[in-house]
Amino acid sequence: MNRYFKAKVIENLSLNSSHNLLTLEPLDPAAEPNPGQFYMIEAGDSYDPLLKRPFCWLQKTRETIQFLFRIKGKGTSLMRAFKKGKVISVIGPLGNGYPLPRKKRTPLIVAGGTGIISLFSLINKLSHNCHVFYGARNKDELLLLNELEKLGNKLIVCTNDCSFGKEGMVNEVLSQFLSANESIKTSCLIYTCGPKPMLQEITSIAFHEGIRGYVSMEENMACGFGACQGCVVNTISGYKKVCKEGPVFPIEDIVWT
Amino acid sequence: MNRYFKAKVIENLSLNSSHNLLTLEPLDPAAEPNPGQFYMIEAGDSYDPLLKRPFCWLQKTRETIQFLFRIKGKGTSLMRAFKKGKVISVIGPLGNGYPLPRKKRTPLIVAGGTGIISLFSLINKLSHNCHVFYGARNKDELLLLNELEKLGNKLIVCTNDCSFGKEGMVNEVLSQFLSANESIKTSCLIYTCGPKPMLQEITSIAFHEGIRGYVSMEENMACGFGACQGCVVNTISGYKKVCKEGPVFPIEDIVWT
Amino acid sequence: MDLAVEIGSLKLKNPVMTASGTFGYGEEYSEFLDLNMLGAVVVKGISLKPMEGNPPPRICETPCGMLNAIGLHNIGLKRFLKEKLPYLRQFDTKIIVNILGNTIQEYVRLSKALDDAGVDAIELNVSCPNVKKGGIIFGTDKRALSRLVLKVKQSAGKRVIITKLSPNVSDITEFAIAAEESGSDALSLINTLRGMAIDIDTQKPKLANITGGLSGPAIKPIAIRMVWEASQSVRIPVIGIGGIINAQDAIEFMLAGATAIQVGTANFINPMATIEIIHGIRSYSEGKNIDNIRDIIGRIHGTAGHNNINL
Amino acid sequence: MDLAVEIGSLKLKNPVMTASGTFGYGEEYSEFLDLNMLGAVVVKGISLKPMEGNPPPRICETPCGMLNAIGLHNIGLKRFLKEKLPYLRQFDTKIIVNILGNTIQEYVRLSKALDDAGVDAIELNVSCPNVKKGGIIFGTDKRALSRLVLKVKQSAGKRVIITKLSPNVSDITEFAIAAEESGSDALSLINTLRGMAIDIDTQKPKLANITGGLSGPAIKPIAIRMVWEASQSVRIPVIGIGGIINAQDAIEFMLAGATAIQVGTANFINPMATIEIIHGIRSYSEGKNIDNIRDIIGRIHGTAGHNNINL
Ligand SMILES: Cc1cc2nc3c(=O)[nH]c(=O)nc-3n(C[C@H](O)[C@H](O)[C@H](O)COP(=O)(O)OP(=O)(O)OC[C@H]3O[C@@H](n4cnc5c(N)ncnc54)[C@H](O)[C@@H]3O)c2cc1C
Ligand SMILES: Cc1cc2nc3c(=O)[nH]c(=O)nc-3n(C[C@H](O)[C@H](O)[C@H](O)COP(=O)(O)OP(=O)(O)OC[C@H]3O[C@@H](n4cnc5c(N)ncnc54)[C@H](O)[C@@H]3O)c2cc1C
Ligand SMILES: Cc1cc2nc3c(=O)[nH]c(=O)nc-3n(C[C@H](O)[C@H](O)[C@H](O)COP(=O)(O)O)c2cc1C
Ligand SMILES: Cc1cc2nc3c(=O)[nH]c(=O)nc-3n(C[C@H](O)[C@H](O)[C@H](O)COP(=O)(O)O)c2cc1C
Ligand code: FES
Ligand code: FES
Repeated sequence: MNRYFKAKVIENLSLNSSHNLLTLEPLDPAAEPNPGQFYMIEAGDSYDPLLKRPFCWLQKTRETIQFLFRIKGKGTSLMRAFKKGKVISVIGPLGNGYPLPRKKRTPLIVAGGTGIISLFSLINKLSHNCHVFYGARNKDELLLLNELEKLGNKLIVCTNDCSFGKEGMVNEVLSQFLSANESIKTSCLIYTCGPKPMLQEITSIAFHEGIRGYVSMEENMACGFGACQGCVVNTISGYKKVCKEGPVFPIEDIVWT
Repeated sequence: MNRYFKAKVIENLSLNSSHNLLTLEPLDPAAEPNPGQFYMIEAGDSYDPLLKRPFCWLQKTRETIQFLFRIKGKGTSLMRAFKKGKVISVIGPLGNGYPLPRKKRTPLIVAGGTGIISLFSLINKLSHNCHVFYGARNKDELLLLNELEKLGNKLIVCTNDCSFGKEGMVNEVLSQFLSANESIKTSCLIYTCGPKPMLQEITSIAFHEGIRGYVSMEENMACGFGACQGCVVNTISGYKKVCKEGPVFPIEDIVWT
Repeated sequence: MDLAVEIGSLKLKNPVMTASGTFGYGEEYSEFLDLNMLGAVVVKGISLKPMEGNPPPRICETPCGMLNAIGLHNIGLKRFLKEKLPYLRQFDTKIIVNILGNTIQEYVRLSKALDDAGVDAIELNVSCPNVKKGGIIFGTDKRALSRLVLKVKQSAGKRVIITKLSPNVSDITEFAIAAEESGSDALSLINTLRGMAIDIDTQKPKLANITGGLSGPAIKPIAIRMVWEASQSVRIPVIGIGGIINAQDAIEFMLAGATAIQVGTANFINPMATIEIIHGIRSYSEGKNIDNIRDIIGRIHGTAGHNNINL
Repeated sequence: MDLAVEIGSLKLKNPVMTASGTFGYGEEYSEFLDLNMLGAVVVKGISLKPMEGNPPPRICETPCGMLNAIGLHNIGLKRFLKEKLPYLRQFDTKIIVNILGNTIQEYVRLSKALDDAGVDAIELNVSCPNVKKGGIIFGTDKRALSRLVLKVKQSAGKRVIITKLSPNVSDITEFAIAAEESGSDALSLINTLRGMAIDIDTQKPKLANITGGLSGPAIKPIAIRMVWEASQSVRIPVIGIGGIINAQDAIEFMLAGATAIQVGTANFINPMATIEIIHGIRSYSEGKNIDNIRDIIGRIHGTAGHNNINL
């Protein structure tokens, strides 16, 4: 199957001033994605912006793929203006995605900010068999709350400014949880995605507590399918491509700088 | 008054596969244009395409300015996708426009292809006091036929393939008319706009028949208001800027190459 | 918020100027903006005698840029002094005159006359790619450039002399250093890059002159790199030019090492671009708690120890 | 409709190749297109030893272009021959290996090994702007370039040798002539232009390497001009590269004088770009009643009498 395909915009819903929910209908047969995989999406009608943008899939039906994106710069601003019926080109699913845990492991899902988008498809798949820790700067930045609650997981939400849920950073909340649940440490597995400083904190928690886990990384991308070598991160075994060997890496493999 | 203004798309009607009627509402006070003047219109949302595109105005109400454009390349293809409500930046009215004839002169309006768009506002102003010669490649390329008929001028339409009106080129039709109406030659004035080869033919007719007139020229433009020196045409008194000293020139002034 | 910067002895109220050839003689923009607000106006390149320029088509669009082969169409020194300078003098802004000649002698005569006329600074265009026997040799020949700058400085020494460098070279720092050592008070860069476009339908070049100068956002990364290299290799101020459309672009140049910037092609698309850039620089500084815009010049982080002079 | 072209003794079924560093080792694209359809595959630059490349971020977007500072991250000669070449050999297309070294000796050893391995042609990357002690000196020093080409030709003389020129020079024709006179069978141009971008929010360069190579549509006008100049100054075939996204761009290069073309950055945006370009060239030729694509090479009208060699 050719992962380069055309897709039609079915809906492009503005969730709030900085986030949109985009529903695409692939016009060519499209492969089934795994949780944590992503797509490269064409953002404009000209050579500016030139490159496609990487986005994780949120939900998939037989007919459509759904994305949730944050309006950040040039590309996503143009994407916000996508109208129903527009046809764009897309590449995907790309990358490795999250490996599913073995039966006995309890997944601890730790999401910071838009990191929740990447992890949502995983949570969805794992169903209520996991603990979800989700932090954002403030209430307005919290995404997918209703959906997460519906999934019926153990959900702990926190905001830096205490405008919703617990106060504090998601790494602090995770630490507290682990202190209170010593026994879980030997049987849990971390899945995390979010801003770099947070990921570093989670990594060091994982290291100190002896917990294994997976982290989904972000890097600037030109191709998304391993051809340009542009998207590397440093790992204990050298530079690895986020788009192909990642975006998900064993948490202990990343060399943070 | 500042001729750089923002305008909102009120309507963008597809007339046929290659022409759109665009209605803009200026959001800042906009000056009244003269027949034959033009506007520079922003075509895209990014730096590609970079430059604004020049278009003559077609009709003006107190609230709106209307344009008729042909889909040609990058910019006009993007303009075709303009949706209602979109806000773009515009500069105009620009250029000199057609000087109105003195009372006793009978205007002969000679339009080839999209040249009719430039001349339409003039015909509208002159009302039924003129002869209109309008040629196009074929019936499908004829624009504004109903409107022209409504204006009640002496209208002669021709198509190269004889799919509508007379057969032949508009310069041939003009020649025939002049042969049949010898007396008009001393009291008429030509206004013409269209493809270069046609304009050259009209110029040579005017020269041989001793008729004076005006021609509206096209050149690539960067600014539209006299700053870049990019848009010159060669005239008997040297290079002149189409955007400022034109687009309308005395027909006898142009040096054709 | 202090936006003032200095180009040699020239004090500008803010770092935003217009780039030569894109702002006419100032008049063309007076309906769109208040010229008093600009740091400086740099006028279209002036030669001793009026020049007709190249035949049309003279411009064409390219991806995120444009090619021009105006061919230095200008009204000549005499008419400039008589018809255009008095107009510009009304405004509280600095007047910088961009000049070009075929010989050192021509540059010298132009500089003397402009010095006498009391313009604020003279910018030497040594890099226009569109004229066959034009200044181009000075732009790509270090020794010719040195001689030119030296002679101009000798004859119009009171005036601030800005040397505008050509980007069509392997190593911009050699030219930057040559101009500095010959006494140039400042550098401006970049002029346009030589380019070409062909209409595949007619199979003809899109410009009558065949090649032209590439400007616009497309060239910004090259300009930023050259400004960074040049500003690190000389002590005189560097004026950044190339693809500046908005305040973000202007700040990028200042971080790279530019003391001031010139806005070119952007003026065509948005005749109020310069004013919006001035406002945008102010907001940026306020947002970052910068009291003095001079504090950001060359303050790019994370480049310590990098030897930018070697390729 | 005959699309075949010749690069020295190398016969290509059509003029469309992939540009080095943008097509991996071919495999990465096999799900998107049939490699058998391509004129040639040019693989990522190979060095004697594997190279780690530069730290991230390695790429960033610019207006109509991108900067890259991959730093020639590659698996090295040995693994290439063992792991990648056999895969490519399955296809009915030509295999061109782009190589780079720090010394002439390294280029010679690479060429010998690749000659022995029977690749179809060797492309000398003398212009990568991202490696400190890399091939760059050869790209901007005529004499060094001549020596390099001469030595490589002597040691791998059977193979078609293509010299890939750097655009970061004042006069491309000098380098074109130097390569031809030293025995190069063909030229390819352009490699990327050196550029830089700064994040004004963090005030850091957008690339860890500070500068990188600019590619994409932004550079096309410069590339077209250089291909036109180079092709008029030498007799050997010129391969056009730089911002080719679609068939129109490819044809523009051929009209300017390119015998074949390479598609680079476009592969990232549209992995089927090369195939669409082949189809587009065919339609264009049919529309213009051109029986043989070779008939359009350098057939730009209206340039007679123009002396393109002088700046
Ligand atoms: C594997 C992966 C999955 C992602 N999934 C999502 C998602 O589901 N929802 C979402 O909102 N965002 C996601 N992102 C981030 C998203 O790709 C960027 O926010 C987006 O590319 C910004 O584009 P822009 O043009 O608006 O910003 P600009 O800053 O104008 O972009 C300039 C360039 O930088 C790149 N860039 C900017 N930010 C990032 C970033 N964080 N990661 C990678 N490249 C970046 C752009 O792609 C572009 O090439 C993901 C990133 C990666 C790597
Ligand atoms: C004074 C004037 C008035 C005009 N009025 C009208 C009008 O009312 N309706 C209409 O349909 N067309 C009009 N045109 C032509 C119109 O400007 C072009 O068709 C349009 O610019 C094409 O843009 P594009 O991006 O689609 O084409 P592209 O070919 O992609 O454009 C590339 C570049 O060439 C320029 N260009 C291409 N064709 C022309 C042309 N014929 N004249 C000037 N520049 C050109 C573009 O502006 C752009 O800068 C007018 C032109 C001029 C000079
Ligand atoms: C139409 C046009 C005319 C120009 N004329 C001159 C000139 O007379 N003298 C000069 O030094 N530079 C001239 N330039 C170069 C600009 O001053 C500037 O260096 C270049 O365009 C890059 O900046 P930009 O990308 O902001 O346009 C001209 C540029 C354009 C586009
Ligand atoms: C990510 C990337 C990697 C590249 N790697 C190489 C390389 O290894 N060797 C080389 O000669 N050129 C390399 N190039 C240059 C391209 O082959 C080509 O010359 C350049 O990108 C211009 O063409 P384009 O605009 O079509 O991309 C690379 C370019 C890019 C974008
Ligand atoms: S984005 Fe190109 S290799 Fe990962
Ligand atoms: S378009 Fe700039 S002077 Fe006419």
